[in-house]
Amino acid sequence: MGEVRSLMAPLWMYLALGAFLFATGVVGVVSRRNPIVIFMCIELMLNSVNLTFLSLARFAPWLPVAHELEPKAWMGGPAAVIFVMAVAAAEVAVGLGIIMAIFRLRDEVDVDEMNLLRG
Amino acid sequence: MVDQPTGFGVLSLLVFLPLLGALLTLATPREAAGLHRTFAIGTTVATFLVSLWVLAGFHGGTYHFQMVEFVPWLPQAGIHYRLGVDGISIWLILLTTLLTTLSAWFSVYVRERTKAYMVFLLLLETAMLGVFVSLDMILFYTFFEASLIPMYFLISIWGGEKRAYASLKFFLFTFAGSIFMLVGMVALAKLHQQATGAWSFSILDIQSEVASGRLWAGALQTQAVVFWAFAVAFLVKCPAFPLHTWLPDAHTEAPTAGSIILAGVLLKMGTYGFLRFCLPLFPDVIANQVPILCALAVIGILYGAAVSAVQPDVKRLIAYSSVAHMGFVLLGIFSLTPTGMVGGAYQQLNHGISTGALFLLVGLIYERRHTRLFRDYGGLKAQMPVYAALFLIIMLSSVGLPGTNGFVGEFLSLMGSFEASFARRFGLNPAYAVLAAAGVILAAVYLLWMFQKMFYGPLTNPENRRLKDLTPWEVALVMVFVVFVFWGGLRPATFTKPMEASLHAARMMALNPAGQRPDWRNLETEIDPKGNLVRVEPRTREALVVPPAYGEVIAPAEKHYPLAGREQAPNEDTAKEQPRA
Amino acid sequence: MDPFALIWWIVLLPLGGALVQALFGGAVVRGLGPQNGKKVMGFLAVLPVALSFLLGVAVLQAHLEAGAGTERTVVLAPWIDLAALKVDFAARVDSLSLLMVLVVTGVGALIHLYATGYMAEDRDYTRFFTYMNLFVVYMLVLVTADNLPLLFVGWEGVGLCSYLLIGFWYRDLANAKAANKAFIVNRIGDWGFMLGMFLILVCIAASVPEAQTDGRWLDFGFILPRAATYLADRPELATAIALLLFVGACGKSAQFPLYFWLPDAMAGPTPVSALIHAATMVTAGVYLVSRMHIFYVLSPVASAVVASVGAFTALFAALVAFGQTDIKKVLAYSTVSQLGFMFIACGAGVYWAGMFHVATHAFFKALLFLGSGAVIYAMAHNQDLRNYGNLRKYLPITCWTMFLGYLAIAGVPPLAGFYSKEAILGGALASRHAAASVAVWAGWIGLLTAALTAAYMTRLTVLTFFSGEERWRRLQPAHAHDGHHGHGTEMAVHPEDHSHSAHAPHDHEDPHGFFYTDEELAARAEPEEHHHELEASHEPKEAPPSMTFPLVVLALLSVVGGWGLQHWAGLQEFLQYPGVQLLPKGTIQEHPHGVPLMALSIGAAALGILYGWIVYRRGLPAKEGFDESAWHPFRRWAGRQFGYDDLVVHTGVQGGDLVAKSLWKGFDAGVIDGIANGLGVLACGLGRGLKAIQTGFVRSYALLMLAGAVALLAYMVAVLTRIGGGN
Amino acid sequence: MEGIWGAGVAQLAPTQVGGPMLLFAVLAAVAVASGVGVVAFNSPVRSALCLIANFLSLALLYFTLGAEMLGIIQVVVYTGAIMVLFLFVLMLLNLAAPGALRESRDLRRLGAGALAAALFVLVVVQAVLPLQEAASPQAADYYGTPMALGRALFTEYVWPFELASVLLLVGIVGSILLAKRRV
Repeated sequence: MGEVRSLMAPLWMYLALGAFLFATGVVGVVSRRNPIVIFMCIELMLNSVNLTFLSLARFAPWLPVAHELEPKAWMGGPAAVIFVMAVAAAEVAVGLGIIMAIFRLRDEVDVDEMNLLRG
Repeated sequence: MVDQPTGFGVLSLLVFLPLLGALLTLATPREAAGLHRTFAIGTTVATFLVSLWVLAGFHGGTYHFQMVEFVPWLPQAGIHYRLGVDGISIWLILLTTLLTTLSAWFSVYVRERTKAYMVFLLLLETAMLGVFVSLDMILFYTFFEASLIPMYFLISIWGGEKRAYASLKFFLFTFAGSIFMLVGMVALAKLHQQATGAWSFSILDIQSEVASGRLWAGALQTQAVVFWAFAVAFLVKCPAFPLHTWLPDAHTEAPTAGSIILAGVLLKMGTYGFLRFCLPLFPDVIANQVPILCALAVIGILYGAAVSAVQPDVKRLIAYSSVAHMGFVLLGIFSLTPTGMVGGAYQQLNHGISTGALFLLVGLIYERRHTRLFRDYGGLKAQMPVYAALFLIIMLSSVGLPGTNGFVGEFLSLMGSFEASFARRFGLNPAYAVLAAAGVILAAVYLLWMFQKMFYGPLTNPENRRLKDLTPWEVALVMVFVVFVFWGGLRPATFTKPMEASLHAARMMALNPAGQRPDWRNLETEIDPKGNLVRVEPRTREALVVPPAYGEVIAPAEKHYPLAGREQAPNEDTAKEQPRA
Repeated sequence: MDPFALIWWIVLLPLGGALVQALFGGAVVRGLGPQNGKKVMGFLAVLPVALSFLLGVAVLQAHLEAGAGTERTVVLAPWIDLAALKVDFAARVDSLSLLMVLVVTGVGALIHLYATGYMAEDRDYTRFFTYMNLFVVYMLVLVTADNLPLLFVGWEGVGLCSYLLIGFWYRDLANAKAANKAFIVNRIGDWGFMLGMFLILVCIAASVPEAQTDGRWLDFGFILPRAATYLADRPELATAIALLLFVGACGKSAQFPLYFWLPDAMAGPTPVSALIHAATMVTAGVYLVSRMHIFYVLSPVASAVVASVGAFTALFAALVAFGQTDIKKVLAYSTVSQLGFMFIACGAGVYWAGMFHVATHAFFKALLFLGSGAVIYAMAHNQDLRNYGNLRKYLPITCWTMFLGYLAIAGVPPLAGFYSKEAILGGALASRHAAASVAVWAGWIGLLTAALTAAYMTRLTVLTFFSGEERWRRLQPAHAHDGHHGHGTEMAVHPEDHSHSAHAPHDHEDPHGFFYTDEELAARAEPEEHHHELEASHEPKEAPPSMTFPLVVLALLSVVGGWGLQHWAGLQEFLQYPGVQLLPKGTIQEHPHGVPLMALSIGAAALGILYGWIVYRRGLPAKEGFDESAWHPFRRWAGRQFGYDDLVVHTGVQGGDLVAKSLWKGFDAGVIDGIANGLGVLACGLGRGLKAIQTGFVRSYALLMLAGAVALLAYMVAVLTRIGGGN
Repeated sequence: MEGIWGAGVAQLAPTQVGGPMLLFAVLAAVAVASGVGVVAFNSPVRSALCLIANFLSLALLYFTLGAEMLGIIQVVVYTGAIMVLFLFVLMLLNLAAPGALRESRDLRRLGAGALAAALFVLVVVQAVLPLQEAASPQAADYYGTPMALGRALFTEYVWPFELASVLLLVGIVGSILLAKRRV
């Protein structure tokens, strides 16, 4: 493998960080009752995924495209990040809109009260 | 081989004419009850005429399907629009159109929601006819299930007090049964694909693969399973003994026309299915299943008779008697003797006529008194002599009195099962036949009891003292049945002749080894009047109606089974025929 | 034209008569008024039967010219026509069938004539004659049929007519019940008959080489010649066939296990009892056994069974007859007993004697029934012996004709009964048939029964016509009960019924015209039918000539019939010829006309008559009076058929009812529907369980999702490590 | 497996301790702390603020990965737009008051924690550790530049890109509809 550049921590640390942030976000989604906070945690998870994408694109472009022996770059990573951000933006917009609508209908936004799906 | 598409023909007309009538009826205004009746009766009569046309064009001398229509539909799945008629289905078609016509005629008594009623009646007719003419399993299954829906509504809207329960039970029982059938059909198509490389749901293709022994060559161990997948569906429909309990409720709660058609036609779908699928397609396992099915039939005969003898409700009594009668049908079919199979197939028609007529008669009195309980009747003979006389005739045909149609069918099926069981074929033993014959006694018991309860004794219930006798057109309605009762009893050949070739073929398909089985696709084999499977010159389907020159015998007809233990005939003395004048 | 083709006209004429009665009878009677209308229809009812009789004589002529040994098949039309089985509407013309045809049509015509008078007041006159003509049709089909299925048509057809006629006065439920009993018990016999037929088929059909047959497996012409060949190696099959057929015969001819429908059958009008339950239908069993005798010849066991059953029934019924007070019941039991005689003959192998007795019995038993009918008619439909007495003063013709019939049945020479009974006993005692020992015993029992017969018939005759005192004179209205079954007095509309029907629910709207309006109802209301009970002041009157004429003719036949048939017509030779083989070769015997048998049978008759005369000449003994408690216990027991009837019927009806009800309520509704509904409940429970999981809490879902993800991942890890374990 | 997981399991690659590691350590620490804060703080506003910190640290990490363009976008989109939206809604709904929603300390949180931990461990063990020796960047340096990104988006990933735009459009319309007074 090539010589070690500067400003670089090894890949596994980035990945570990991403994994941790993801797990944290999961905990939040499951355990919080405030929908807005839940949204935040989802954003957290999305960002951790972004981090993973980027770090893989940077360190191991051969991972997703194993068939290419000497790949220049794997642009899928950055592209995916872009898309994730777009999705996140749209999601937040709509989600928060929903929350406001619900709040208007019933003056509280406890997800545990929103159980219309109860069978 | 690949078939040439033939456009739509008379059978399509037959099947879809009632549908057309239903659509026309839908187009009429809601409150024009008279108009609905006119449309419905007109349509059914027209359909009946078309069916007579079919009968006129039908030739009894061949076991092959006639008037075959083939229109490609889903070639990649091997599902096509394929209709045809043979000796097994021809009379059931006539029975369907006749009974529907009479039910529609009777239905002038329906007051509320006539439009929907008539529409359902016509849809039902389309479905029933479709079942009897379709040669493609998917088509068959579609019609088979489609027949449930109109009947479900007929029962659940125009039925008696417990109609909701009855209709649901009817639907669930039959539907649950036919699910297995669908699985079996897919399995058959898959096997066809394994054998030939092409999927096909056409029973012609599948049967010809079975006849040549290729279909099951690789899958012998699954044959019994697939057989039962079909058998269960048909046993429920028949209905055979443990699966019969939907019938009394459905019959009792259904409106009169519903009961007539239910008893007359829907039950026949079960036995028809046995003849059309179970016999021809499962030659290697059928012999082992015969004892089970015959046992169910015998139990059904005795059980139905015993239970119907204690019913307080005349329609329930008749319903349970249907269980017994259909037991005779099953018994005859699965005796797998020429006489027995003709008897069973013929008993189908007789049951349709006699039980249909019984329900009609009960319906006539129910329209007047709105009760079905014996305790509300009694002594009607003096009040309504004509009604009593007609009821007596129909009841006797149901008892199976010689000279009426009921006798011939019962007699032949019993004879067949007796032969099979005394020859110890298929592991049967004489007990089957002896017990089944005892059912004839019980039939007399409950039917005579019914007649006594309704017509004999003093006229105790003052309500009945106002009853007038039947109106002329009602008498005419019943007379139609009476005519068939005597016609079928005195000239059964009219009805048995066209069936015989197909039944011989079905029997050989079930019993003969591969290579000696008749093949629905191979037009170079034929059943000759003696019942042998013979080779004939190649010909087209259109040429089937002309009897061919019969060539060498491929498989001889096994007319009677030798008695167990004397397969070789004892030395024959020179006893000669008596001179016949 | 071929004279033998007439045989079908013999059958079809009464059929036409029946149709005429059924279709136009009502209209004619309404059109011409009850009196003339009934006259016309009565004539039209007698005519076809009489014509059939004449045609029968014509066919007999042709038959004798062709030689008594010949037999012919006259095919009318094909019936069942399959590749595997062909059955024709084919009539068989031979001595046996012709004998039966003549008996049926001859006696039948007389009884029809009698009935025109007897039923004159009945409102269902034409319905009665419809059934009667129909019965003659079926009976003729039975005796002329050339194959078993066609014979079975007649066999069940006569059963049907018997059912209809027993229940003729259906407004009394007792009659309807008796009718059902008759039909159902007969069906038990038919069950045996059918099985026997099938057994014959399977024994022969499959073994016969294809070349020899045209598929008519069940024709007599096919079966009878081959039976010996094909059953030689399997005697047990011959026994089985013979016994199954005999079950049928027992049902139809009221032999012991199945006899008990016949006494109840007396509920029918008296002409019916005479025609169906004495002269013709009940002898069908004997005819069947004679027709199929080859199987009994092949099976000594079966013959022994037939003989012993016949003997037992004869004795049993004769004893029961002593306990009867209803005149028709006495005659009914004597019929059962006489049928037993005929079966003794069949079992002993003297089939011709059986048929001989069929003929003579038809004469004198029809006579006795018709006579009793005349008595009942004269006594205001009171049937109790104990109310009669000294009727010879009022009913001379009836009395003396019936007296001749009584002598005939008692076996007094030279009347009919003597010859036939002696032929039977002689044949039995001298039997060299395979089942000889049994037959001989049967013969001795028969002799004893002959004495008993003479005794109870003397009782009947003396108590009815002689024994000075006119017992109905001391009749309290209390005693005016019994046998007569009201001609629909129940139908009369009583005022309270009007009050009922006045506010019947359907008065308001009746769109289809289902119901009578009040005025129509009032118009329908018939007055109480005039019919008076027997009371002390009753003056019996002789019956009209239409009833007495048949009595005279039958009396004549009862006197000369026996001698005529045996010596003038040579019945034995007439019936013994190779074709039908009423006696198979080798076992033909002369029954000993030696003195001892003659003496014995005459002695038996004399003994019986003497006993009866001594006991009853002074009128009704106190210990047989109206209070049955004073009776001798044995007589009371005999009167109740030694409890047999009650036992069978009770167990049959109650037991069957119990079983069926338990099957229905228990099994059908309980088990099967239980399972079905149980499945439904199960599904609902499952759904409810799953419903509990659907909390609707988003976060719970999220948690579950997370758990799933982790589990999936863990699984992947496990798999991957397993796969990657290599490196 | 080789193909997917590259060099497979190997011993720790030598990495020199120094500036780069320190920088990463700091950013990572901030990210972790703020992430935990998002979940842990009871008041939504605090969570939001923690989230902002988290986003910023992630943006900087992107820089260290040489993806400057994305780092900037991260700052603009998330920290600039999305978080503003969050705070705006929070103020609008006035949920900032502490204890507006008492968090229930139920088993669910325990389960969540356990499961999340399991998830973390699994991922790390299975996916991260095998990649330990991949310490040096393989991709070309230009991969994070706007040019490369733009080319990728408008050539190779044009359909997803268009879809994303449609998605955003839908999102706009949807949010407007939802936010309107009369739905």
